[in-house]
Amino acid sequence: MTLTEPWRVLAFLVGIIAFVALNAAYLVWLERKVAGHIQGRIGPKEVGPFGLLQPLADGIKLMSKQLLVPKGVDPLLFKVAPLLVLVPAVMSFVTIPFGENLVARNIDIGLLMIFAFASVNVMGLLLGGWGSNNKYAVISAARAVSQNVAYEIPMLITVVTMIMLTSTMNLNEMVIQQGGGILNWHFFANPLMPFAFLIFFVCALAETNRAPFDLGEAESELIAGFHTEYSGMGFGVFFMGEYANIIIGCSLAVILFLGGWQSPFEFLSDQGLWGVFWFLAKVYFLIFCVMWIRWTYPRTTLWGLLNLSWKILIPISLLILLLTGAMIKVWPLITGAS
Amino acid sequence: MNDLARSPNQETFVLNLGPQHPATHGVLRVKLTMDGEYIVDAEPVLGYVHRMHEKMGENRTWVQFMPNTARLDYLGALSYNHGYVKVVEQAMGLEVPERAEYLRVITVELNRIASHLLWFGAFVLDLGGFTPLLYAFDDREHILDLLESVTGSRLTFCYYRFGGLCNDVDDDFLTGTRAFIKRLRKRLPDYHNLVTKNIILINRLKDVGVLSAEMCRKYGATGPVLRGSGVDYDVRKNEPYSVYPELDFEVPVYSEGDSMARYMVRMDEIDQCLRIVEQALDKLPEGPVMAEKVPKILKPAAGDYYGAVEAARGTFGIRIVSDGTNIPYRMKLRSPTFSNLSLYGEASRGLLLPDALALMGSLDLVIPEIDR
Amino acid sequence: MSGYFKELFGGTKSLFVGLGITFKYMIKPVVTVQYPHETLVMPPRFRGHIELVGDEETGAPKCVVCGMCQKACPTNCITLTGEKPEGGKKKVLTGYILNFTTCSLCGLCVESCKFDAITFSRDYNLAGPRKDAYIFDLKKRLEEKSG
Amino acid sequence: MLSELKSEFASLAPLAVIETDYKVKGYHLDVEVGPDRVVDAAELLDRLGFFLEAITGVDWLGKNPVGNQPDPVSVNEQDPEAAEAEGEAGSDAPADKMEVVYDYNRTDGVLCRVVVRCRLDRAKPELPTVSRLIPGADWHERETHDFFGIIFTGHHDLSPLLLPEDADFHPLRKDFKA
Repeated sequence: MTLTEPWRVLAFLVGIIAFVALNAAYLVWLERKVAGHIQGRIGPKEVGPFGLLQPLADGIKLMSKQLLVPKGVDPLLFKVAPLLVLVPAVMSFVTIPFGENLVARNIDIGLLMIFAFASVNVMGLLLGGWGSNNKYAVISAARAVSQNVAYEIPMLITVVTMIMLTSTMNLNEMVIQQGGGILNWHFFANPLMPFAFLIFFVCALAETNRAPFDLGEAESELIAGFHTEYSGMGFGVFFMGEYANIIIGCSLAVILFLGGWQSPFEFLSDQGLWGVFWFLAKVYFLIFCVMWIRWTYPRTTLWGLLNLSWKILIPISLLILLLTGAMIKVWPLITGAS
Repeated sequence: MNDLARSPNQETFVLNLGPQHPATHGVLRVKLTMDGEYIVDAEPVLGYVHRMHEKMGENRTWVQFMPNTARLDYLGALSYNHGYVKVVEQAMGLEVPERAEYLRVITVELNRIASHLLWFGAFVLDLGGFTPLLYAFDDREHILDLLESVTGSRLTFCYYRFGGLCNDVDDDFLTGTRAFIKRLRKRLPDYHNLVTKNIILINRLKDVGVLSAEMCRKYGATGPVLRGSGVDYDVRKNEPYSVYPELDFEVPVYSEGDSMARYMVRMDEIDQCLRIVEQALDKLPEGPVMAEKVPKILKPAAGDYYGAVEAARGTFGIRIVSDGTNIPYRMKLRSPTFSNLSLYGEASRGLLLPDALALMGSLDLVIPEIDR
Repeated sequence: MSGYFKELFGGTKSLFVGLGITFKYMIKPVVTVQYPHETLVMPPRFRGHIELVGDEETGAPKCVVCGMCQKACPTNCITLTGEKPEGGKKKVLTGYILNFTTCSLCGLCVESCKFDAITFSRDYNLAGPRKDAYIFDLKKRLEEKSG
Repeated sequence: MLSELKSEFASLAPLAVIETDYKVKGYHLDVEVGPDRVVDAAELLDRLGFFLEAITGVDWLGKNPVGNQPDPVSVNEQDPEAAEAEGEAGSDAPADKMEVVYDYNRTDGVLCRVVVRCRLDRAKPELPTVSRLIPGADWHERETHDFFGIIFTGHHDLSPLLLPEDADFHPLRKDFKA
């Protein structure tokens, strides 16, 4: 930790990109294993022990494939779109604290920055779908946008609640506030927080286009949605972007509610690499839940999705915001008065 | 919703659903005229796997046509075998030994369960749920193993003969079937908890794709589609054949007419099929499985004959015209999904794309049977 | 309003029940057969392609060239030839060709045979690069098997 | 049901109304009408709550149509010789016919299957469509047109349904050879 600033940034950037790429590859492997076992199968097993080299084989296959640019597409949009999905996701990792001191840029508005980048993501889907010159892709792009717009609202309301609770937007600061064992996590800060967590988690699922909200790529309706026309690494980059977004979503949930890199019990260390271990353990648990959910539920429709957002998530998240605000402001008054 | 679909200055586009599309379960093409995601008009285009079985029937003997009947609906082949032997036996006045009839019922009902299980999985797959398909396949695999052990084949069975069956079953089959009944009864609650009661699924199917009983009648829809619209019609009850009158079972009927009703009809039918198989196993008499006086060369008397059976997807009717020779003069195969699909154009008008696909899934299409 | 909450709680509960079921199946042992490493044995009645049956002692085909199987076949995929050896009374099989590309595996040929001279093979691993790999010379196959 | 139907059909001037043995034939009533009465028959049966199960054709090239006789009891069903002889009284050279068969059935628990048939001149097989009255007949008529070349006048679209789009042949005609 004695590197000078430019080297530090470079090290982090290389680290983050490696982390994203490796995770995207191995989360696919994990997903296939989870799906396999849920369905009474084994999943990948032929390439390497337990199929562990499968992502490598897949990667080589995707990279060696021709990048087809179909007739009639807008070449610029078509090529830029996958990057527009992946780059913001990678950028968001800049402010994520993996450990007490392990954060690329510990900036005060980290949370705001992540949401700013997250909203660029949907542009990638829109441009990819629009640029593909494919009716299925256009429908999918329209769906993805309306879905993202609908779900930013309850998600942001929940996040505002958390900001009120912690009075900071610095992610590391938030984690530090949750030190001292599992009961100090914001998940248990007040009786409303589990619901807030649930809302945040559902919104994260919807934001990242994961089942049961995978309307954008609904394979039984729209073939593959916005990436119908993509081949080779064009598809691969979309895929990496999707998994990077899942990691971001789960990381945020962990940081906001589940104590980030803090260990669950005080007698367990969270210094140095232990902090990274606790953080990743929680993140991977949530990612497992995301996969578990995907392989359990059928897909919703756009109507169902909007109904859920406007009729259930937004009113309840507003209620939580109000009640939390009241608790923060009114409770000290009462207790202070008595 | 319908008003939206019919806004006056609508800008429509044509979406080609199929012939290769994950939701059409085979090579069916639907030409959709869409306004946004609303369907303005849907026109199914058939014939991609048309093989002209009816002409084949005019070129081979009565016996030789048997394998063809298994290739119409490859998921419920035994019902089609049954329909064919039934109408020819009726024309010839052949008496079938009781044991053979009971075994026919047992195997047909097992086949029906297999078909419904596959439909269940594929339908939930249409709705985006992947896992139930694999669970259903697991159970279906047991049925196919059982049927394979008696018929020698997994899909294109060709097990029945005019006047009986080609083989008797062994004890392994009987005990295996009983074990399977037990197994499936244990697993059905899991299916219901995982899928039927799931709020996402309920929201997707309730009040979606409502078919009225009158519409079903006008289009000649039969089977679970008709029973999901509140009409209590099942060939096994209305036109009793084989040994069905001796077995106690109910015909599930739901009156809502939506996709959920059709789903429930089929799920309840699995239950009823299990009941039928169980009773038939209990009552299974000893004896021969082949009638004694079956002529070597069949020559039904000249005339036309009609026979219908309840296949997994509805009424399978078969009209044979004999000119008194050993080769059929005309063979008309009336497949249930042909009629069931014909209402799709009208029924899907004004629906959203995902709802229209849910409706299509709930019709339980098997393309080779539509195209014949 | 009460309906709203009822649906909310009922729906949420149904979602968690669903998760419970998939979890239950996840920790159960897998049910699949790892195909190229493990294979299944077909039941005795399995209808594969047909195979000539040799005489137990001599190994010569039991077939008497009556042609019933050829006649029974709906798709004319069996061609058999035979000739009477000089001085012999019975016909002897000289060629039995099965065109498996048109065979529908109905089993009518085996049923029509009164001499048990043909049977089903239990071989299901059939894959080949060319169409003519499926024009089986059954007599040759039998000779290869017995000799 | 049957007697009621018979009296109703009498008003349509049918060529024949024959009660058949359900156990053997699989249907109860066999009605033959002229091409001009097909729609009336459909309308009558539709009004009485029947549904159309199928439409098909039979090509009687060089053959006398095999049909039911008014009194089925007197016919020896088991004897093909006798059945063949009963085609038409004087066995001259048969007039080539094309037959269209409509199968009607009920779903309300009353077991009654009615067959309506219409024999047409094979050289000019034309009859009016019933698809305006019974939308389900649409595809059945298209299929029959595909296979037999029978023209249903007034049908909105007789383009091939099961055959390829450019098919100009009718495979179920007896003179069609693949």
